[in-house]
Amino acid sequence: MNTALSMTVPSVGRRTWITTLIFTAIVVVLPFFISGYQRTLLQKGLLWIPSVFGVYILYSLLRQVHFGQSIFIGLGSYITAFMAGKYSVTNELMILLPLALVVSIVVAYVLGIFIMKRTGFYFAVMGIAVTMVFWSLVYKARTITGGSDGISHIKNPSLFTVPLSDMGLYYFCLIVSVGIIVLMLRVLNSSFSLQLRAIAGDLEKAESIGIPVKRMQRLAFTIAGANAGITGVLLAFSYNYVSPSVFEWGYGANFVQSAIIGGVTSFAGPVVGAFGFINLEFFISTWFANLWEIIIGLTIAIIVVTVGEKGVTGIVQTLFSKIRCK
Amino acid sequence: MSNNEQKPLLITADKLRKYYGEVKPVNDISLEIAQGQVLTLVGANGAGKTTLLNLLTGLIRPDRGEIRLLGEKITGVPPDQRAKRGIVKTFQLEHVFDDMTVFDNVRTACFSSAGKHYSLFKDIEDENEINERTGALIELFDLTGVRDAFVRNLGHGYKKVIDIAMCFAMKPKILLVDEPTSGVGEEEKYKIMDLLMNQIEANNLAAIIVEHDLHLVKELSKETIVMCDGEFIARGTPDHVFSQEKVIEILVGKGF
Amino acid sequence: MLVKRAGSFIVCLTVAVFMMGAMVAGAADQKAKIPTDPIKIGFVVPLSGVAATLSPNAGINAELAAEYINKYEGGILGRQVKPIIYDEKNAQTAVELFGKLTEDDKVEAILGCLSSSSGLAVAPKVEAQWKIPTLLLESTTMALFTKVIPNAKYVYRIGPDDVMQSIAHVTAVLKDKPDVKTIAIGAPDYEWGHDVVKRFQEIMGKFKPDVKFVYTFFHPFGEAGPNFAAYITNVMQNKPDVYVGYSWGSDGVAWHNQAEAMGLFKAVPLVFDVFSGTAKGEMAREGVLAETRAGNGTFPPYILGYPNSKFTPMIVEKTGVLPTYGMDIHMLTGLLYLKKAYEKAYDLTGQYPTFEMVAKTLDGLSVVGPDGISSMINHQSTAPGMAVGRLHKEKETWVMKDLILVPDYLRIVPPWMTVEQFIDTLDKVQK
Amino acid sequence: MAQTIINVVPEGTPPVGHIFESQQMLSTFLSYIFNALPMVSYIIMLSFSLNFILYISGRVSLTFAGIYLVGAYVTVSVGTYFLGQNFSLLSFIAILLAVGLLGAAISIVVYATFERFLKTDVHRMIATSSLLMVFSGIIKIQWGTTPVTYSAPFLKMGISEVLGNIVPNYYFFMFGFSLILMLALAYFLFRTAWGLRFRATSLDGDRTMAQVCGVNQNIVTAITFAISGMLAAIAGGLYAPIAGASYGIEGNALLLAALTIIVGGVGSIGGAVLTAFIIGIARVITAVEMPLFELAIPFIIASAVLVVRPYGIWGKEFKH
Repeated sequence: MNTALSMTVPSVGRRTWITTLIFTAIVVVLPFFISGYQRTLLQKGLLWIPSVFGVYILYSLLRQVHFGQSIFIGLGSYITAFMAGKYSVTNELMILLPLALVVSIVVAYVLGIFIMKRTGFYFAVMGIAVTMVFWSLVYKARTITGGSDGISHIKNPSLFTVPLSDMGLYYFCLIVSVGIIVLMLRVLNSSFSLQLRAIAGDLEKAESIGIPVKRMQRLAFTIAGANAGITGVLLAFSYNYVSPSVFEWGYGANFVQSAIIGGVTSFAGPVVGAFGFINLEFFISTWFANLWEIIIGLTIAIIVVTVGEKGVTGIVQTLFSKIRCK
Repeated sequence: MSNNEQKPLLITADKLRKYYGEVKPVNDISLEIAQGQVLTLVGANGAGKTTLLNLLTGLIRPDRGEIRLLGEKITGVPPDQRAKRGIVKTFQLEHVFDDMTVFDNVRTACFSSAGKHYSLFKDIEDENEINERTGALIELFDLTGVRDAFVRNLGHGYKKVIDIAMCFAMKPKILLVDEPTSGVGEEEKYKIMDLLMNQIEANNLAAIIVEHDLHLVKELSKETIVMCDGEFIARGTPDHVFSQEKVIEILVGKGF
Repeated sequence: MLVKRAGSFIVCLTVAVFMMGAMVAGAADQKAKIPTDPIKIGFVVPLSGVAATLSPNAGINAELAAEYINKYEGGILGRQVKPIIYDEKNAQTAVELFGKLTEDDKVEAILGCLSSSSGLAVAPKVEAQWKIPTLLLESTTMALFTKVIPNAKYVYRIGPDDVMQSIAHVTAVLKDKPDVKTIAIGAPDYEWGHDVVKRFQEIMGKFKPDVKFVYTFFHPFGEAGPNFAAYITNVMQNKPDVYVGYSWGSDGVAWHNQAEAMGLFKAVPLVFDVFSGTAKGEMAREGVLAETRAGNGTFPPYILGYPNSKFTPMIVEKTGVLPTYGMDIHMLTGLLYLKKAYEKAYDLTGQYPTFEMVAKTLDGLSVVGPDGISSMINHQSTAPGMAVGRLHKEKETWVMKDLILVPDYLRIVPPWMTVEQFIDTLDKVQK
Repeated sequence: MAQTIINVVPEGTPPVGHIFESQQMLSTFLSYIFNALPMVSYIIMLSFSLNFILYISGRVSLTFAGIYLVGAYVTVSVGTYFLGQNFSLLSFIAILLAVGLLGAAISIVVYATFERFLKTDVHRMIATSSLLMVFSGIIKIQWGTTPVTYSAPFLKMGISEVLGNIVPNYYFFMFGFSLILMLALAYFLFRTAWGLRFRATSLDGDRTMAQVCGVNQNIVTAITFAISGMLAAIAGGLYAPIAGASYGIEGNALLLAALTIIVGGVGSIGGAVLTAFIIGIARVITAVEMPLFELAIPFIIASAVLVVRPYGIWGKEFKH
């Protein structure tokens, strides 16, 4: 079989749900055994999962590289910063999350209309271009956004008017990400995903068997954007600070890199990728900071050349199956 | 033409025109097809056959003219909508979803025909109705043996059959078949054609079949249209049409 | 008037110093034992990312600063300094690294953060959560202490503040060109750039209200491969008496090249460059008025006091270049502050100082850093070595001639005044 | 001191005549063009470096940005080492050509050892962009993170005055150099037998057909990559005296080149040149008149073009 080009998404079976359950159990228990900053890292990983899943959907189903996740993370973060920081309107998660969701859905839909006009290289570059437009406007509109200094002193969030402690926020993030993992697993196993794969496989044929190609592409883009919007809100609350750098395309590229490292032929890919990338980033900056670019760059390049989209999870799976055969 | 009066008109095209600069692949063509009417379309390469089919399916927009389906104007309707309303086309070169199994290929079409594009949260395995229908189609088209194989690993003939099966999954009213036998071996050719014609007859479909093999054409249809430079130049029973000198000149060349 | 005020300020300082001396004498009897293991100090410095262009060799220089303290100053309280150096990648990583430094590595103070966003993200968390003495290097403008953490306890900042430097700049410009009528001014387009330009204009207005700012611009900050021709053309068209420029880093190199090629240095009567040097003095131009800041490659290492005479050769030997503006030099200043704070706190209490104690003692300290004497006032270190002079190339190094030193009392906001009040007093200086 | 274009007309100036006014406008307009020249020429070369591979072999390869980075740094180092603060035109051109050869070599080596194992466009895009990080890391280890510069050619070439505008001669040199390279490339593609072979394998032609007709695909691809690498390295070398070489310049180069393809279309030399002018001049005008949009303007132009003409202003649709 021609493995390098195979990007078939496996179906969600019982094993996937059990794995999800085990993962959830681990992240629920883990904070009791680790220090505060490790919990912050864990929380960041959890929060990245929705965004990486957004990239994952576009990559594994539509085969498009989506560098623009930072737009929606930025939107979510800045909405939070304005509402809970600069203008202190509210720090209620139950207001801010839906608000960010609505804003990112609307923006994603509108952007999707024209970004989705082209595919492949052009789609990727357009993602970057639109991201940079947002970045430069946010950066330059100093009086509103605080310019390069960003917005600090974002209040801690409250849930149903109950203020959340750090631990409380961690568990809220946990619930949100696990919820999104479950939701995304369902999406990936629905007829929607089947038809997206058909679109990626052969656009003309898909159209000729009655699949509304444009609308479904836009919907996929919107789902990705909505996921990132949620990430944005919770990241802003986790660090109590936002700066325009969340809008930079390099930041959005991190999610693509995560997806590649994790692998897009397995559902565990985004989760492994998010945690893998964050830990790699963190430990490289503590151990051999000077080699940061070389290590990350070579890792990804080698993964792409050797196993294609399968990533770390693909390598692990192959190893397991080999062991089992023996 | 007597057929048309007995059965209701399915599709009418009125003065369709599509120019690409100097090239005029479709030049003011009018066409009427009734339910259950099977037409074959012949013509030299570049006569505009594929362009005509693409105009009917909506992949290309006409410069002028209009198309009606059951009396309803569908000129500006996008191809996916037309497919749902019953105008379905098979492709000249194989167009199938390489990275999916045969079953998934057909299932995709079944989902689409059922209009389930946006059911985001329902597991595909739980959609019993559609899975049953897919299974039935797979059996109908004799694909049971390769049900779970990846399409990319299958041969030419299989891909053609899968393509046709997907079209039938759409519950078509009219089938536009673009050279179903191109690139397929002699033996498979007849098998595919038989399958296709049986299904068309069984469902009482209208069809336009573009075909190069004149022997096949004679066997297949009661009515043939010859196309040249974007115009219809002859129409009638195959025997009648192919006896015309003009037609022979175009199809076979002046040398003979 | 102001001289009188400044005089009383100095008297207060002296009295305070004497009182502290008395306290030290009283507490000198029963003292706790000092641990002998090395004292860990965390460094969070940019080694990759955009900020890295502004501070080369930050990692090596952090090590060298620690080495200097160990070798020539006898460590902190006799303990050897062991630097733990991490890469400040972005604001989020900086927060995580501060967490690791305090929770895992158990450092006793942290120095670092070059970019404003890291500083702004980290400072509130230090105050609320980690409560560890923190010296931010360069990072952020005064907004940090006025808006973000108004009641700072643990966070200090080493680096020039916009009021001090603007007063020095205005004074220098007026001294060099008393009849100035028109000024063009340019800075990189980020918060600090906007702040300094605003301050300069404000203070110039106080000193000389009839000066007109004919052209003010902000060029993209840290953009790779910048093209400033449009700005330079506009500056020259407006024919200012003085051009004041704040471009630095890679922007600075490009700006100076392009301005020289287009003849700006010849066309404008006086050019005042705040950042006149990089590692090899690529930005320096003959005859241009420049600020010393720290090191900068613009004055020889022997000018300002003894730490510099030893520290600079150490850096040159290891990296081949002079220490650049800001971080490189301020890391040593920061360590000197910490050394003094630890020792003073120990002297005062007799106990091995807690973080709170160290943080408290830091305020009001004065040290002789590699760039001269600086004092910590209101959590902000005074801009040391704030002198302005004309650049002149002597053999291979650039030196400054005709130094204009602005006295401290003229440029340091006394603790009892707000910035606005202080600026209001400035117009009286002229009279 | 130069005559000026005059933004602020002093009070009491007599009303200007009609002819003078139009001359003044012409002069302002020219100043926009002149100030945009360095950016224009560097966009032309970089974008075509990317465009050429995309057009001829249908591959997306972002390695050119890394080669641009190497080109800039090597030119600075070699220039400083051999020429110091002296400058002679011929030796500078020799350095540029040498750097171009180096770029070509790097490009071929990277293609042969790495890029040819990549199978889809998406793979190529991701793998080559992560390769950029490796380039940048290596540069950081060798040259550090502070900007380095070799400005002698830029400073020593002097200035010209055109209609009251001061223009460094180096701008003309840089633009001329890039234009000559593009013309040579166009001549090669459209007037020589080898160019015909290239066009035959390009997106315009038919690769299978070309192979049947005896075009050696390997040689064509190797030369394509060599030319692309050469253009990128020379672009770096030409721009380094103006802006210096600094850590991180490859990102900007990559973005501008990619945007130019979106606006200008695949495989269009004329499109690349015109787009470079549009983007360069738009940057210059917004820098002075509307700073809010200065950074965003290239991206806004690209987005707008994509909405109106999905295949670029001068581009046509290619099926990969």
